[in-house]
Amino acid sequence: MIRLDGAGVTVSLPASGQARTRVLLHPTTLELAERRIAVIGANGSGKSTLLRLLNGLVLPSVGQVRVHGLDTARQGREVRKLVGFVFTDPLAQLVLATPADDVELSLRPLVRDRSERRAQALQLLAGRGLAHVADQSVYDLSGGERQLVALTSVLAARPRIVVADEPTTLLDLRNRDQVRDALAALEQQVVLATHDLDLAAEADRVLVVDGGRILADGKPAEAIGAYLRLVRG
Amino acid sequence: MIRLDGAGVTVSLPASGQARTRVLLHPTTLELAERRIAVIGANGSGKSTLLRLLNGLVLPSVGQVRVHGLDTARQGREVRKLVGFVFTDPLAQLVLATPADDVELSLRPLVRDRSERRAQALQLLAGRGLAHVADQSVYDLSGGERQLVALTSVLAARPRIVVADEPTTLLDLRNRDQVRDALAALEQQVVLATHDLDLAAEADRVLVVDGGRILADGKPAEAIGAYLRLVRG
Amino acid sequence: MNLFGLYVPGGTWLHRLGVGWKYLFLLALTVPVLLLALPWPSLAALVVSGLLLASTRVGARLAFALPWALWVLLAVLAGYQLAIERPDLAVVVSANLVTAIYASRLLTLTTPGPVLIDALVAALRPFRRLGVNPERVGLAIAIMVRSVPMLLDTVAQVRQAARARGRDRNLFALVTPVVVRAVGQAQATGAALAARGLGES
Amino acid sequence: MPANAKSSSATDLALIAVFAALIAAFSLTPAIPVGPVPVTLQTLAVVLAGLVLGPWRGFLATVLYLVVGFAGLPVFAGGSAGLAVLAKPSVGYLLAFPFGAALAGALAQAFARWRGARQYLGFFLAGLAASLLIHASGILGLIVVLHLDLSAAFLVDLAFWPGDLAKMFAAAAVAVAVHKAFPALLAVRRLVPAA
Ligand SMILES: Nc1ncnc2c1ncn2[C@@H]1O[C@H](COP(=O)(O)OP(=O)(O)OP(=O)(O)O)[C@@H](O)[C@H]1O
Ligand SMILES: Nc1ncnc2c1ncn2[C@@H]1O[C@H](COP(=O)(O)OP(=O)(O)OP(=O)(O)O)[C@@H](O)[C@H]1O
Ligand SMILES: O=C(O)CCCC[C@@H]1SC[C@@H]2NC(=O)N[C@@H]21
Ligand SMILES: [Mg+2]
Ligand SMILES: [Mg+2]
Repeated sequence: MIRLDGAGVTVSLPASGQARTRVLLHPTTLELAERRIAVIGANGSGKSTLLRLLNGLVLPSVGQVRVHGLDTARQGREVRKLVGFVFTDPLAQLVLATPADDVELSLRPLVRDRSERRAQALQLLAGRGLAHVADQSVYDLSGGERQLVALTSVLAARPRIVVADEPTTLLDLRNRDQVRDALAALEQQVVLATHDLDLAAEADRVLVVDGGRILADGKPAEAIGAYLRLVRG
Repeated sequence: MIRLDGAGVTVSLPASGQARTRVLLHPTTLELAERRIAVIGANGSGKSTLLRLLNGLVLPSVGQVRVHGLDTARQGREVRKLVGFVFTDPLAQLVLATPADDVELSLRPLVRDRSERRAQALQLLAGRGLAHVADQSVYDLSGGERQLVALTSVLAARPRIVVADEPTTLLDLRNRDQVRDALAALEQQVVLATHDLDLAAEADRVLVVDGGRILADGKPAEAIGAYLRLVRG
Repeated sequence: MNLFGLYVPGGTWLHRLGVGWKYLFLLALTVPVLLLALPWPSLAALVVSGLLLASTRVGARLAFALPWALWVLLAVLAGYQLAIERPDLAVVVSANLVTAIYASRLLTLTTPGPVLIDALVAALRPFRRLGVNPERVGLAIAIMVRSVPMLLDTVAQVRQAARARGRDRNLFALVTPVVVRAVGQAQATGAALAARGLGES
Repeated sequence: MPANAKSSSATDLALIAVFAALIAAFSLTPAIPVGPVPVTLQTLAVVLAGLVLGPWRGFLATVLYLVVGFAGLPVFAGGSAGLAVLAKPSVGYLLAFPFGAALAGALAQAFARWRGARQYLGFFLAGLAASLLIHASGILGLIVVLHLDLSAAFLVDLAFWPGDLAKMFAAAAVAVAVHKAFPALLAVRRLVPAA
């Protein structure tokens, strides 16, 4: 359960140098309870900003964001334990050089013992059919494998909510299907931003963002229709 | 007019350290004369490798690549003047920090006078609706704007062939349409790699690459059909 | 380029010796002779480091070969000291220089990179009271080690992009995008760390 | 990432680690062994760490680089490593790197508000000051390790000046471009309003 409330959550960039104050998200009130939520919208509309609010990577300038009752501004660390975040570019997300090391890194706060940690990491990778690449450099993986490793690392920390920012761009059809299936199989609540309308159509609820405002919000068919009218006139 | 000939062009990575020799492109003979050519295929199939052959960023291990009669191995610099290359990741391609600076850089060999160069750069950017971001950091642009800036920079050098590696990933529908229209409006020959089958369908000729081999080559409908059969079984 | 590429696997006693002991050897071989500046101790240290290095059985070339430039350097330095009539210093300076190189090889040829890093992080523990957080330092080192090949990759990409545009002879045009991308990459990594609840103090 | 994103200590950690890697990469690239101490791009990277990250993070990035090298990873010029570099002629230069980065960073922060040519000049002077510090310490190291007298050490050091001057011109230009791309890097940190 995620709530954006207070007088409405606003994100603005403070004026700096010559640049004037800029509003990235206009006052917004939201309650996100559905299991599968998709966010769509144009480039620069504010999708990533909205997603980053959900785990406190972006803080509201006005209002509050609460995740399972925790305030992202004051309890950021706790919130980030609840919320797993999958970035667009898996190479930016994978902090260490091999899948095994990276998954282990996620397990550090949970599993004290080193060899136990290693064993669990390998097991999690094996669970996604990635055992054979566990000790390979992430640079030598295919796009789909990288994306799956990133997802495995995020899930290793046992989050209760998974937020994913365009997790299927750069992928070919087969890899896209694979990541999509992996996301669909999760029991956790999933919030994702995407340009892939087929992926959005599978959600329980779709938000359309435009110019930092929620332009439409509802069942996939209506919301996607609103987006198409917006873009193609 | 581009030709891959000799006994067939092959690209292989030499054995290094523990790694053994690896063939990225198996012997291939091709003549590319159509105005719009699309290359499709799975992640890691060899699309980028094929494209990079066309301007000598990758050199054949066997055989020759000729662009308008120039040998990419021996006349690399001249070839690269003829062939403009748009990379997938615009941030890798944009050399300087702002769009105006970057487009100016492309104009340097063509326009001597500094203020004249600046004026032309701004004009080119304005022509693509980018005047308002001309002096902004490329890091503060949205994905679509970045891609358009990269395209503008490449075209500023007035190439005779434009090669583009997945120029529409990361883009929303509107920006995708915009980049697509921009590419379609070019008088130059265009060779592009893409995962976007709608984009590929608009080409005059489609090549399907798989495991470093040309698996299919022909009219869009047949070639795309072959690709779908390959991926989805 | 592999930061861990120096290690030569083996089973000799030096391979098995704890990292802490190897550091002690290293310091004992190099620092006293530097301070003493006497020919005989310097020569003795050189011989001892040579013998120790031989006992690692990593192969004579890897163990003892010196770059040609170093030979030139040794000749010039020795020549200078002889010219100012200090033959003792000629011996001391040359011997110490070679000892320093051999002593560091003792460590790097016989110890895998990850072991070196673990030892370093362990050695930082006593500094906790001074505000040093060994866990964070360990994480920083891991990111650094991973970033070196990434940066070299960026350098290669940037050079390609510059070549594609025919502007590959300008140092500024090559270094700028590397540094800009390094900062962008670091910010992305920072966000990824924070998102995973790591690296925050 | 918007500028009011939590500029977290995780990002500082990553910036420090990546710049330590940058110094390592530039130490390894072209090491031209002239004289007792090699010509490298190290000073370019060290000064950039200061100019780009500011004094504190620049200092830490350089310290991290040194510590990793002392521990035995081959990150020093020519791929050498280990505490034994303390006995090498380049020790004076090496030990001064963190202070050079800090000095360059402190001055750069003062000049960061300037724009255009003035900023460039300020960054160049900051780099020059850092170079002076590094070279002074380097001369000291040559005297101690090689038993050179002051004038001989000075002559050895002089050989690096043309190259290092060129590197400082480049460093200033690069830093100006980087701050254009990331205007918030050297800004004095403000607390993000929590509500
Ligand atoms: N660091 C920054 N400085 C200034 N503006 C920024 C910064 N980061 C993002 N913005 C701006 O905030 C707005 C929203 O960006 P956001 O990344 O949320 O868009 P998005 O919907 O995710 O777009 P995309 O589909 O391209 O990923 C854009 O106008 C963008 O230019
Ligand atoms: N410099 C290199 N060193 C080693 N392997 C490489 C190198 N460049 C490419 N490869 C390998 O060559 C194969 C083809 O790569 P290429 O980049 O051409 O694929 P692609 O079809 O463009 O894939 P994608 O859709 O993911 O962009 C891949 O297996 C890749 O890992
Ligand atoms: O051994 C090392 O890693 C340190 C080498 C120090 C090289 C110094 S730094 C200042 C001067 N300028 C150079 O190009 N080289 C020296
Ligand atoms: Mg986004
Ligand atoms: Mg590719």
